[in-house]
Amino acid sequence: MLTIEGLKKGYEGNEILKGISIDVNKGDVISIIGPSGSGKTTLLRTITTLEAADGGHITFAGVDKDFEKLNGKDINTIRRNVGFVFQNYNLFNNKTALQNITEGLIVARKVKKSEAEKIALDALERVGLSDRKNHYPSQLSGGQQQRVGIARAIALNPEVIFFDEPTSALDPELVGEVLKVMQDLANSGTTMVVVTHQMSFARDVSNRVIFMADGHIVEQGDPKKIFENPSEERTKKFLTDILANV
Amino acid sequence: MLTIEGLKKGYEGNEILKGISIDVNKGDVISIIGPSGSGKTTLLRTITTLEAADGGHITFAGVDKDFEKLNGKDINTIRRNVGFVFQNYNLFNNKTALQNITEGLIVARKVKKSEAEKIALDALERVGLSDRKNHYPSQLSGGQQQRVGIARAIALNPEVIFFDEPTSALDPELVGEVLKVMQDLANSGTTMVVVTHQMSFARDVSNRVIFMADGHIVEQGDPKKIFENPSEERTKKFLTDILANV
Amino acid sequence: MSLNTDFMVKVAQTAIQGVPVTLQIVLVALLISLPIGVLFALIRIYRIKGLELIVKFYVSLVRGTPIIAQILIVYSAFPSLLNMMIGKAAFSINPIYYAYIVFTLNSIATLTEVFRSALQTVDKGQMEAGLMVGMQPRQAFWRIILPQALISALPNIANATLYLIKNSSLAFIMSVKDITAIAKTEAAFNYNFLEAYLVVWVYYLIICYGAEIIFNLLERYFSKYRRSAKRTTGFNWNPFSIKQPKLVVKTDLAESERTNNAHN
Amino acid sequence: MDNIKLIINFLGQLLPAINITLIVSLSSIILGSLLGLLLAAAKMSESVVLRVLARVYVSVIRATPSIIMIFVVYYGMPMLFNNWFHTNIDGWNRMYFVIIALTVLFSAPASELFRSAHESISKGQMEAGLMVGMTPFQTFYRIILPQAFVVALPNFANSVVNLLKEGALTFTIGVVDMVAKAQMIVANNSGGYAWQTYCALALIYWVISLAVDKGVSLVEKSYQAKRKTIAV
Amino acid sequence: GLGSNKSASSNKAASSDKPKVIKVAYATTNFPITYQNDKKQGDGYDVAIMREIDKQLPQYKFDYVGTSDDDVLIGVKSGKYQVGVKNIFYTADRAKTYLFPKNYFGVSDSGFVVRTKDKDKFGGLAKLAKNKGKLVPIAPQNGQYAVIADYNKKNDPKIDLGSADTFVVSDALKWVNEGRYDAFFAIRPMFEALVEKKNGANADLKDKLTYVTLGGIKTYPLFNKDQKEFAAAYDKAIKKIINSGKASELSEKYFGQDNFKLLDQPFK
Ligand SMILES: Nc1ncnc2c1ncn2[C@@H]1O[C@H](COP(=O)(O)OP(=O)(O)OP(=O)(O)O)[C@@H](O)[C@H]1O
Ligand SMILES: Nc1ncnc2c1ncn2[C@@H]1O[C@H](COP(=O)(O)OP(=O)(O)OP(=O)(O)O)[C@@H](O)[C@H]1O
Ligand SMILES: [Mg+2]
Ligand SMILES: [Mg+2]
Repeated sequence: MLTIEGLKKGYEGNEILKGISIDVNKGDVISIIGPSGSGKTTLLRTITTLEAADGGHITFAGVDKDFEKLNGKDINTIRRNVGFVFQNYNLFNNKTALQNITEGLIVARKVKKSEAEKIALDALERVGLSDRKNHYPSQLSGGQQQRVGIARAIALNPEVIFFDEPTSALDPELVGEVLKVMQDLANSGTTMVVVTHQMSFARDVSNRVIFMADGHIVEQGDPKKIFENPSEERTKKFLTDILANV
Repeated sequence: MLTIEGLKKGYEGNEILKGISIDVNKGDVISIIGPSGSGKTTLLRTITTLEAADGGHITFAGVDKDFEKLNGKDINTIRRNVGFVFQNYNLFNNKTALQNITEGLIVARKVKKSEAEKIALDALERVGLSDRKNHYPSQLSGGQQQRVGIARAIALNPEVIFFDEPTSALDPELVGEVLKVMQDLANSGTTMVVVTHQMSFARDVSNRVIFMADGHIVEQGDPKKIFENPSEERTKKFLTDILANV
Repeated sequence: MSLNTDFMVKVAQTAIQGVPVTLQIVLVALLISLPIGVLFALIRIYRIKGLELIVKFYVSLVRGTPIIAQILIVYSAFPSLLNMMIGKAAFSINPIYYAYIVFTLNSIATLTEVFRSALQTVDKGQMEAGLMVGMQPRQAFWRIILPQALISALPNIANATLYLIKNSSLAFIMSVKDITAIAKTEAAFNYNFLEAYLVVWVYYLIICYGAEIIFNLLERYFSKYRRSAKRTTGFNWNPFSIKQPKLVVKTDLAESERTNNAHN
Repeated sequence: MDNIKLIINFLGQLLPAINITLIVSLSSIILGSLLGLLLAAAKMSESVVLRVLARVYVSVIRATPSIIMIFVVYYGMPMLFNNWFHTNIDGWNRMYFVIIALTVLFSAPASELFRSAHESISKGQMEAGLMVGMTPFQTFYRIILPQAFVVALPNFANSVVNLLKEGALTFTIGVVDMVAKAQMIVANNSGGYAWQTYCALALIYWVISLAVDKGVSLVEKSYQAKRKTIAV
Repeated sequence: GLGSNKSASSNKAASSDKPKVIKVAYATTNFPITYQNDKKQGDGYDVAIMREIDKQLPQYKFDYVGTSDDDVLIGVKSGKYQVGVKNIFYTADRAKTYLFPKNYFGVSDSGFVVRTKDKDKFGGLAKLAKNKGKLVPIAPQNGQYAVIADYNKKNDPKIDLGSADTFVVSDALKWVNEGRYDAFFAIRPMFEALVEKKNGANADLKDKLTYVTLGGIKTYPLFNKDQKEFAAAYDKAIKKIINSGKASELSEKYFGQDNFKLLDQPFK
């Protein structure tokens, strides 16, 4: 359904992604784990065309092209079929929590306003924020903003949703709730690619784990296998460190 | 050393902090835990005078006054004796990683430039970012920014450091490293107040845990006691949820 | 109708003496009004009691009234008043000082608004971070806030400066001989105003372009911390582009994190 | 006392000319802003040609004194129309020439102030819009513009007030707005009562500028909750 | 050439029955020579004379356009207007750029406003030059500027001639009274309207200031270079008007005296 081959991306001569290939099938829930600065955010951003790739090929939603050759129409197609939860939330500053969600529905998906509001309220309900629906982002706590960001993406119900550390600002109690929402999504067949530091999610919810380090995919596969029997040294070290810090 | 009594704070009639009292002794490492939106950030911000309190009393660094009566000099005194790690980093956008740290040392502490740079490099080293010292915040990943923020606060070596979710953007591997840094600080007698979702830190490093919910301190005390034998229903529920999501 | 080119050469030669005059007026006005503009902007932003009203009043009055009316007061009435106090010496003041006063007063009003808007583009968290590393608000302002505000202020300061360069020709009412004045005087003998204005235009083009370059360099300097390639997807104007647009945002996460992490 | 009577009298003579001032200013502000928006867009576009064209245009126009601009339009345009389209526009109402000249003059600084306002908005806002499926234009219009608008407002007010005062330009080709009217009143009084006349003129402009300021404050106030500025 | 208007400037159509339209540009701020009256029509001595000429020339029809000094000059030069009036004096330099007719159509009573007590010291070009008096700066577009410049070319000592853009006349009167300047180059009707009239704007200066006539200066309408035929027609017409006494009559009407008589006296 979504296939990336040989994706490359650098900043000012500094190569961040050194040829990444990923295959995402319908219904997949893929966790991407890896140390800070390893290029996880950059990967999501280049796939969703927010960042121009230096090389690589994408097959998705009818587009089957090298990244450099994508034209405006392709890019539109790709963007219309993905959802994105930003690491730093990126809520619309001039819209309330509710409007942040309805905006995309009404403008991009042409949903009727009343309908959109129902969907949005439902999404807010799911992340436990119905009572903040009329707050502006500047009036929300970090965790509240993050949850609005999640609600905004899932309300659109796109082909694939990319999550960039969707629970980083949440307390463990909420992490549980949000993960439950994501599990529901997974169960209902939504395809998801999730950058996460939450090992419980990687292990229990996702059906594939990708471990990235230094711009490469070091190892990927079944969560059980990765967590219990990693084949690479680098992965082992990463996991050992994690266990020490739960 | 730092005593807060009956601290109150609201936004537009919405009461967020409903009378908080805290006692911090020299060398204390206090963890504040609690659900999202419960007022943890607001608490740190009012104590450090970034936000004006609606009521309450503070005793710290020679200042012994009601919050409303603090004058410019008192506020200065308080600010000069605290460090702050922001939930959203708040790095100086127009300064490199290194300059972000030297800035306070040179300007506020009147440290010589060469000296300041040595201290800053040392702090960057501790959070594993020596190689990014000349990057601007806009060129750093989320986790890298967060670590610069931590380095900036500890380089100042203040009386008390307030941390607002200092490891939220870090992968578990790094969490371990950063927590080690904080443990070192604790061992060397630095007083710390840490809002955290990292239960391992609360349990293993801190000598007191404060559980906040709905603008109140629900329970506080020895970590062992709180985690193993909480007396309040609310705390119990919070901890149960956590355990389900590690 | 043909242009009298000999005359244009002659005007070009004499009008060049007006260049330093124009530059002087512009520089003096800018140098004085920039710091005052910042100060006034701060007074408005922080709503300092009493002063805020005065600044508001000042800005609306000076910005709102025609310069010619201000010249009337400064150049005509003020010296008469001075005459009563210090006697005839009041009349031997070089009129360029009156020009300095008029244009400085005007620039202050404009720049107050420029800085007020620019300073508000900087996130509050930047100031708070400064305070929390122990800086005085004043220090945090100069070292952290202002450099960031300048990015959005500079294009508007450039606007104001170019406006000032052109409008400084009004100083001729006060008998100050800037570029325009000299050219007009030359043209008076033979009524070749068209040629004179064309020459003046060339001078203004050169001066303004010079100013623009300086402001562009400054803007680039102060925005160096932002991402180098920051072409946005906002306007790719497909139909107009000569090359196939790379419809890709070259911005990065961190650039956006910068302002968006406004909270707590 | 006499003075006040005179000022009131002059107010009465000047006010009818406010029509011209307002018609001319409002049309050129609206047209100039639209042109300015296009220019700002061109400046930030991917196309090198557009960028260079916009830069040159803005540089030249910003450097052109208003009196020269009006002459270029008033004398140059009919010539162009004559040579290119073989139409004679000499007979146009002179107000049209004024509006065209002012529109061009206004568009250049406007494009710069729009650009700076636009760039002060975090890029993440655009990205978020794209990622919920809006087109760049929709995101610009619904998300960026409202935020940039507030940033641009004080500078926009500066430009607007400057434009309102461009009476010298109108008068140069004999269109009688308030400034021109004031000059003519003074002239017809053999140069007497200049004080009182200009006082009346300044009063009218001051009121207009106060109204502009009020508008700006209202918008800013309504926006205060949505942003976290260094303001307290 | 730039904006040249073929239909109006071609030289032959004079015989046809349809009168040729001539655009007459007049400056609107030269009361009482050229200005706009309450009915928003062109008025003043120069305009009135042009109306008389229009009557004499059935083959032309005059269309009056009120505008600024600058535009009169540039418009006539470019051919947008065929003729312009704004109290214009003749200089050789100007005759290179514009077409001056042979015959003048008016006389301007020019003089100095000086302090009454200093009348003998500054009341004349030579006196002012000799006593190093300070003259209020003159707008270079104004014909008076050329008069002084001309004097300076031919005489010694010279007058200190400063220039400044058009300024407010009543302030200049005050300046002379206060001693900021010693003389102000002006025309009689202005002085009469402001100082000598009972409720003039500067009536308070009545005893303190005096107007000293320097003499009369011939004034001309300014033609576009291509308007030779029209200028010739004008020359014939204006002779008739002056000889018939109509011009003197208009001078009385607008200036309160017959300025043509001044031409008999020498210029002081
Ligand atoms: N504009 C830029 N210029 C130079 N280097 C950059 C730029 N943007 C990102 N980088 C670098 O690219 C690397 C990858 O960044 P990225 O944000 O993808 O990391 P990440 O895996 O998401 O990390 P984290 O978990 O901390 O968010 C980092 O080392 C960062 O410093
Ligand atoms: N400016 C404001 N106006 C109105 N309400 C606000 C404002 N700032 C914060 N709040 C509200 O105050 C409450 C406490 O916010 P705070 O940021 O202190 O929470 P927190 O405990 O730090 O949460 P988190 O763990 O999500 O960061 C939240 O419910 C938030 O919506
Ligand atoms: Mg990241
Ligand atoms: Mg918080």
